[in-house]
Amino acid sequence: MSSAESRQPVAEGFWGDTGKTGLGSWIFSTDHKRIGLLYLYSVTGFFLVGVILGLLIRIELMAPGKTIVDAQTYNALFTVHGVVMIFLFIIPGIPASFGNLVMPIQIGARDVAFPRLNLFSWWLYAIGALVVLTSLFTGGGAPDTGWTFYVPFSARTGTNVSLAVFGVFILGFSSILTGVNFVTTIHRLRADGMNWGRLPLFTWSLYATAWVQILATPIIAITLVLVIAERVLGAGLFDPGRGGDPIMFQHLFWIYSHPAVYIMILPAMGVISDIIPVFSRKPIFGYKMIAASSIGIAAAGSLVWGHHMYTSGMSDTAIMVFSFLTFIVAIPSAIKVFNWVSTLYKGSISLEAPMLFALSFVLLFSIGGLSGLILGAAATDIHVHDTHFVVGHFHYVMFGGTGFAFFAAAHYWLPKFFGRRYKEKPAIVGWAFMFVGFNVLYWTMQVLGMHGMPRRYYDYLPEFAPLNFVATVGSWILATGLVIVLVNLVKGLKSGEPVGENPWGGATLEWQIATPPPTENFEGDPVVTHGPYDFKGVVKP
Amino acid sequence: MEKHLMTTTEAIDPVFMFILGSCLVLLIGITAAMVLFVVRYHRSRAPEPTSQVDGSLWLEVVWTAFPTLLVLGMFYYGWSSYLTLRDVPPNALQVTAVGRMWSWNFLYQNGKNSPKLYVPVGKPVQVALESKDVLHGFYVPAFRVKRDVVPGMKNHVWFVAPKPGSYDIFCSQYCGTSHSAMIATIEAVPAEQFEAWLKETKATGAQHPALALLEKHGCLGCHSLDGSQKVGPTFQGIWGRKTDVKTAGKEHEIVVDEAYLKRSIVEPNADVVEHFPPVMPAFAGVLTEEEIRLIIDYFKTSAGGAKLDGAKLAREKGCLACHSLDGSKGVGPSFKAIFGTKVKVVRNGKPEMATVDETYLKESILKPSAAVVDGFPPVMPVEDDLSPDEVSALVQFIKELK
Amino acid sequence: MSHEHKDNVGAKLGMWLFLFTELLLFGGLFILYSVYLSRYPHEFTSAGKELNVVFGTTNTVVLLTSSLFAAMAVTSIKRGEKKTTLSLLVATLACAATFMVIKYFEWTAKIHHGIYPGSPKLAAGPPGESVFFSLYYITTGLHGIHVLIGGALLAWIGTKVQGGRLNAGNNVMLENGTLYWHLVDLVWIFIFPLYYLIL
Amino acid sequence: MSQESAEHAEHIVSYKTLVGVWVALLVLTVITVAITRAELGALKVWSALAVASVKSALVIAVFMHMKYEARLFRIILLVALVTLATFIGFTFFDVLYR
Ligand code: HEO
Ligand code: HEM
Ligand SMILES: [Cu+2]
Repeated sequence: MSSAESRQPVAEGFWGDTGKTGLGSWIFSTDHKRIGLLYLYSVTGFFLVGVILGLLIRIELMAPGKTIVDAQTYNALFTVHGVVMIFLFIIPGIPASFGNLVMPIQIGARDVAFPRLNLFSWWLYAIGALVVLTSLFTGGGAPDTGWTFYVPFSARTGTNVSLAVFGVFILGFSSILTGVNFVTTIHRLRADGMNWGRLPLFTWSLYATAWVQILATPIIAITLVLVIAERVLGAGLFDPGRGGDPIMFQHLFWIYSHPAVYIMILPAMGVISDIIPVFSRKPIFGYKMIAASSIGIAAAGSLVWGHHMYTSGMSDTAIMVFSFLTFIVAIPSAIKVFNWVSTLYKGSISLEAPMLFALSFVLLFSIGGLSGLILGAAATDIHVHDTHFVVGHFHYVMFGGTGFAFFAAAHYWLPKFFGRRYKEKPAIVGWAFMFVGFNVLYWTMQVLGMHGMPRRYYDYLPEFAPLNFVATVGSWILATGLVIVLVNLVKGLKSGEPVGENPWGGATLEWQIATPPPTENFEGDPVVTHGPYDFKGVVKP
Repeated sequence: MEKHLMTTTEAIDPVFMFILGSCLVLLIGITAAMVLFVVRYHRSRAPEPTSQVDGSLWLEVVWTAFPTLLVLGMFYYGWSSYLTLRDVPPNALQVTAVGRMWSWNFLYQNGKNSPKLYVPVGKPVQVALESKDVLHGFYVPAFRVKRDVVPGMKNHVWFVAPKPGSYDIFCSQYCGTSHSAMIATIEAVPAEQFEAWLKETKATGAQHPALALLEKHGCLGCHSLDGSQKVGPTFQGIWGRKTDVKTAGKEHEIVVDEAYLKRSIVEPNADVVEHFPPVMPAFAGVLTEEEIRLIIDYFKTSAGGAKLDGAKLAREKGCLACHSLDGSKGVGPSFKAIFGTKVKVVRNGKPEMATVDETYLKESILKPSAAVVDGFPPVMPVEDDLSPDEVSALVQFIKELK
Repeated sequence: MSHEHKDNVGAKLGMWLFLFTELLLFGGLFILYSVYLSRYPHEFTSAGKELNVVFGTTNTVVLLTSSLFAAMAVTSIKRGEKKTTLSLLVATLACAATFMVIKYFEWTAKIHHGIYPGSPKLAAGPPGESVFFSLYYITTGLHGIHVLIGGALLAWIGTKVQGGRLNAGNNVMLENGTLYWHLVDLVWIFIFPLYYLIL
Repeated sequence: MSQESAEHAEHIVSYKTLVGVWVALLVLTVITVAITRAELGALKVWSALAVASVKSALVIAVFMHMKYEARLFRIILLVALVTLATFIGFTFFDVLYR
C-alpha cells in the first residue's frame, strides 16, 4: 500500500485495504490479524466476566457466614470463575490473540500456514464458549465441581457438568489446531535469512507452547469424554465400587493441566523477552539460554503433574519422583529471570507502560514461582495444599504473570495494529493501582493459606476474618486499576494520537512495516539480515 | 512421655523456614537488583546504553548451577521430612475417621463412635480414613497433616497432640455444597481422662453379659446389632419381628418369639429366614441352657426393646450438617416442626404441593432427588446403607420434633 | 492471492502433527488400560475371553487391506491413473463399511448378553470385568467414530479426484486423507491384541 | 524457502512394495494370534505388543511414507511417541508402588 506514506490521520492498513467491511469480513476472514483481533476481543470479554465473578467471590468472603450468596451459588461462582479464566481467557489469551497478530509478521510471513484452519479454530473457540455458557442456565444449573472436575463428585452432582465439560472439550480442539498451525508456520514460513538463531523470543516461546498444546491437550479431551461417560453411561471407570480408581482421573487431568500452566506462562515469558530489550535499548542477555529454556520448560513440564496429588494417596515413590522433577523444572525459569534482570544492566531504561507491566511481571512471577517451590516440596505442600496459599500461588503466576504480560503486550503491540495510542499518564496510574491492589489481595491470601484456611470455602472460622477483609479491599483496588487501564486503552486505540511505524524503537520485523500493517504484511518477500535485538541503526523514539 | 516423640509440626516447620527463608532472600535480591538497575540506568541518567554485551557463558553456568544446588537441597529436605509424616510410630492409637457429605464421625476400636475426635495428649494417633461417598480431605492445620479421604482406598495420617486443647479438623478436598461446614474438632485430653472417656462411653450394651457371649461365640461376625446387612439377619429389633422363613422347604411367616429363637440357636437349619444362606452352625451343646436364656432376655430388652435413637442417627449419618433442629435455614430445610406441614416441591421438573407425612419423609430419605423442596439445591446424597429400621427411626425422630 | 502457494511438505507436517494429537487422544485410554490391566490381570483375562477372536481377526485383516488400498491410491494418483485411484478409494470404503458391519454385529451380540457399560450384569460381576468392558466399549467406540470420519474424508476426497481437482500434480490432500486412514489402522493394530488376544 | 523445495522430490512407492508390506502384515497378524494362544504368562503381553510395534512400524514407514520424508518428520514422530511412553511410564510410579 503506497498510501501509507501520505498518511492522513491514520492509514487504513488491514482494516480497510481489501475493501471489505462489515461483520462478515471479520468473522469469515482468514487474515491472521483479523483473527487475532477476534480472539483479542472475545478473550478480553471473558476476562471481564471472570473478573466480575472473582470480585463477587471476594465480596462473599469479606466476612464469615452469608454475605451476598448462598453456599451452592458460591460453589458455582468459583467453578465458573475458574473455568472461564482458565479455558476461555488464559489458555487462548496470549498465543491466540497476540500470537496470531504478531508471530507471522515477526518471521516475515504473509499469514499462518493454514489460514482457513486458523479461522476454524476461532469458530471452535466461539462455539465451545457458547456451550460452556449454555451449561450455566440449563439442566441442573451452573456446574459446582471446581474447575478441576474431580470424580466421584463430578460424576454424582446434579448440576449441568456434562454440558460444561463438553464445551471445554471443544475448546481443547481449538487450542490444538492453533498449535498445529503455529508449529507448521514456524517451520515452513520463515523469511529468507530468518534462521532459528534470529527468531524473536516471543516466537520461540510460541513454538514451545504449540508443542505442549499438540501433545498434552488430547489427554484432557479424552478425560472429559470419560467424565461424560461416567455420568451418562455409568461406565464406572473411576468408580471405586465398580473397580475404577478416582485417583486415575487425577492423573489424567493433571497430565494435561500441569503442562497447561506452561501453555499459559510461556507466551507471557516471550512477551517479556521481547519488551525488556526494546525499553533498555540493549540486546537481550543470553538469547540462546532463554530460547532453550522455553523448550526445556515445555519438555520437563510434561513430567511433573503428580505434584498436584501429594495428599491424594498416590504412592510415596511417585511423590519422590514428581517432587524431584518439580524442582528441576524451576531451573529454566530461574535462568530466564536472571537473564531478564541482567539485560537491564548498563542499558538505557525508559519506564513506559509496556515496560512497567513487563518489570512487574518479573516481580510477580518470581513471587508466584518461588511460592511454587514451597508447594513442590513434599513436606511443606502437605500443609498448604488445597488452601488459599495455592490460590495465591496460581493467581501470582497466572494473573501477576500472564495477566500482566497480557497488558504489557496490549500496550506494546496494539498501537501498531490500531495506528493510535493510549495516553501514558493514566496508563501508569492504572498500572500502579493494579500492582498495589494485586499484592494486597493475593499476598494476604497466601498468608491466610499458611494459617490453614482451605480453598473453596464458602464460610470460615472467625480467626480468618481480618485478613479476608483486607484481601477483599485489595480486590477493589485492583479492580479500580483495571478499569483505568482498560478505559484508557480503549479510548486511546479508538481516538488517541497516531503513532508511526516504530513508536518504541523495536528491531523485530513487525516494527519495520507500515502502521497499521497492510493485509499482505510485506511488500515483496522480506530478507532478514540481523538478529531480533540488534538496535544498531534503529532510530530512538 | 518416656522419650520425646517428634511431632509432625516439629518435622515440617523447619523445612518451611528453610524454603520460605531462601525464597525471601532470593526475592529481595532480585527486587533490589531490578530497582537498582532501573534507577541507575534510567534513560534520564543513561541516555545511551553503556554496554551491548549480550551474554556471558560463565554467568549462565553460575546461575544454572546455583539454583540447581539450592533446589536439590530443598527437594531433599522436603522429601526426607515428608517421610516423618508417613512413618507412624509403633503403638499409635488406632481411630477411623469416616467422612461423608458433610460430616465426620470417629470410630474407636472398641466400637465407640463420636462426632469429636478425642485423643490422649502426647500419644501418637493413627487415623484411618474412610469415605462413604466422594473425596474429602482430613486436614489438621495445627499438626500440618492432611490426607485425602478417598472412597475405596485405605489412606491414613498420624499425629500427636503435644498439649491439651481443641484443634480444628477441616475438610480440605472440595466435596459439594456444605464443604466448608464439614468441620470437626480434636479434643486432646490427658491420657487418664481419655481412658476414662473411652470406657465410660463404651457402647451401653457392652456391660450386658449376653453381649459378651455373642462376641465370644462369633455371633456378631454374621449378625449385626445396628441393622446393617451381614451374612445373617440383624439382631436389631429382632424381638417380635415378623419374617418369612423356610421350614423343610416350605415358606411361611412367623413371629420371632422365645421358642423360635431357642430353636434357631440350637438347631439353626430348622427354619431359615428367606434370602439368607443356611450356613449357621448349630450351638446345641455349645451354649448352656442358662446362656441361651440370657441371650433371649437380651434380645427381649436391649437389642429388641431399646429403640434406635433417631437423634443419634441423624447426627452420625450427617443429616444435621444440612438440616437444622432450630428452624434456621441450612442447605436443606430445617427439621423443626416440619412434620405435617405443606411444602412446595419440584417433582419430575414440575412444581407441586406435598404434605410432609411418613411416606413423604421416607421417600425423601431414600430417594432425595425425587421431590426437591422449592428453593433448595438438589444436592442431598443418597444414603444407601440405611436399614429399613433406621429409616423408620429417623422418620420417627423428625415426626416428634416440635 | 499471491501467498497461496502450495507447500506440500507444510501440509503433510500439519497432518502429522494432528495425527499425534489423535494418537494421544487414544493414549489416554491406553494409560487407563495399562493401569487396570496391571491391577486386574485375572479379571481382564476372563473378560477378554468373552470377546470373539474371529470377529477381531477378521476386522484386523479388513483394516489392513483397506490400508493397502489407500496406500495404493496414493501411488496410482501420482502415476496419473485416475480410474485406478477411484476404484482403490471405493475399495477402501468398502472395507470401512465391512469393518463397521462386523463391529455392529459384535456389539449387538454383547449387548444382548447384558454386557454394556453400566449394565446390571457387569455391576454384579467382579469389578475388574466391568472396567474391562467399559474400556472396551469406549475405545472401540471412539475408534469406530474415527473409521466413520476417515471414511467420510476419503469419500469427499474421492469426489475431488473424480472432478479432476486432485491429480498427478496436486495430490497432497489425498495423501493427507490416507495418512488419517492409516492412523485408524495403527490404533486398531494395538486394540486388537490388547483386547482380543491377551487372555 | 527455495532450498527446501528440493526436499520433496516426490517418491512413488511401487505397488509391489505395498503388497509385500501387506503380506508381511498379515503374516504378523497370524503370528500374534499364534503366540497369544501359547502359554507365555506375563511375556504374552509384551510379545503381543512387540509384534504390534513391528506392524505399526511397517505401516508408518511404507504406507505412510515416513521412510521417504525429511528427517524432521522422524524426529517429531519420536517426540510424540516418547511423550506418550513417558505419560504411561510415569503413571506407573504411582500404580506399581502404591
Ligand atoms: C501460569 C501458571 C502457572 C505457573 C507458571 C506455575 C509454576 C509453577 N508451579 Fe504452579 N504454576 C502455575 C499454575 C498453577 N500451579 C498450581 C499448583 C501448583 C502446585 C500444587 C499445589 C497443590 O495443589 O498443593 C505445585 C506444587 C506447583 C508448583 C509450581 C512450580 C514449581 C512452578 C515453577 O514453574 C515456577 C518457576 C519459577 C520460579 C522458581 C521463580 C523465578 C525464579 C527465580 C526468582 C530465581 C530463583 C529460583 C530458584 C533458586 C529455583 N504449582 C495451580 C493450582 C491448580 C488447582 O489446584 O486449582 C495452578 C493453576
Ligand atoms: C479481580 C480478579 C480476581 C479475583 C478477585 C479472583 C479471586 C479468586 C478467589 C478468591 C478464588 C478462590 C475461591 C475459593 O477457593 O473459594 C479464585 C479462584 C480461582 N481463580 Fe481467581 N480471581 C481473579 C482473577 C483471576 C484470574 C485473572 C485468573 C486466571 C487467569 C483466575 C483464576 C482462578 C482459578 C483457576 C481459580 C480456582 C477455581 C477453583 O477453585 O476451581 N482468577 N479467584
Ligand atoms: Cu503443576
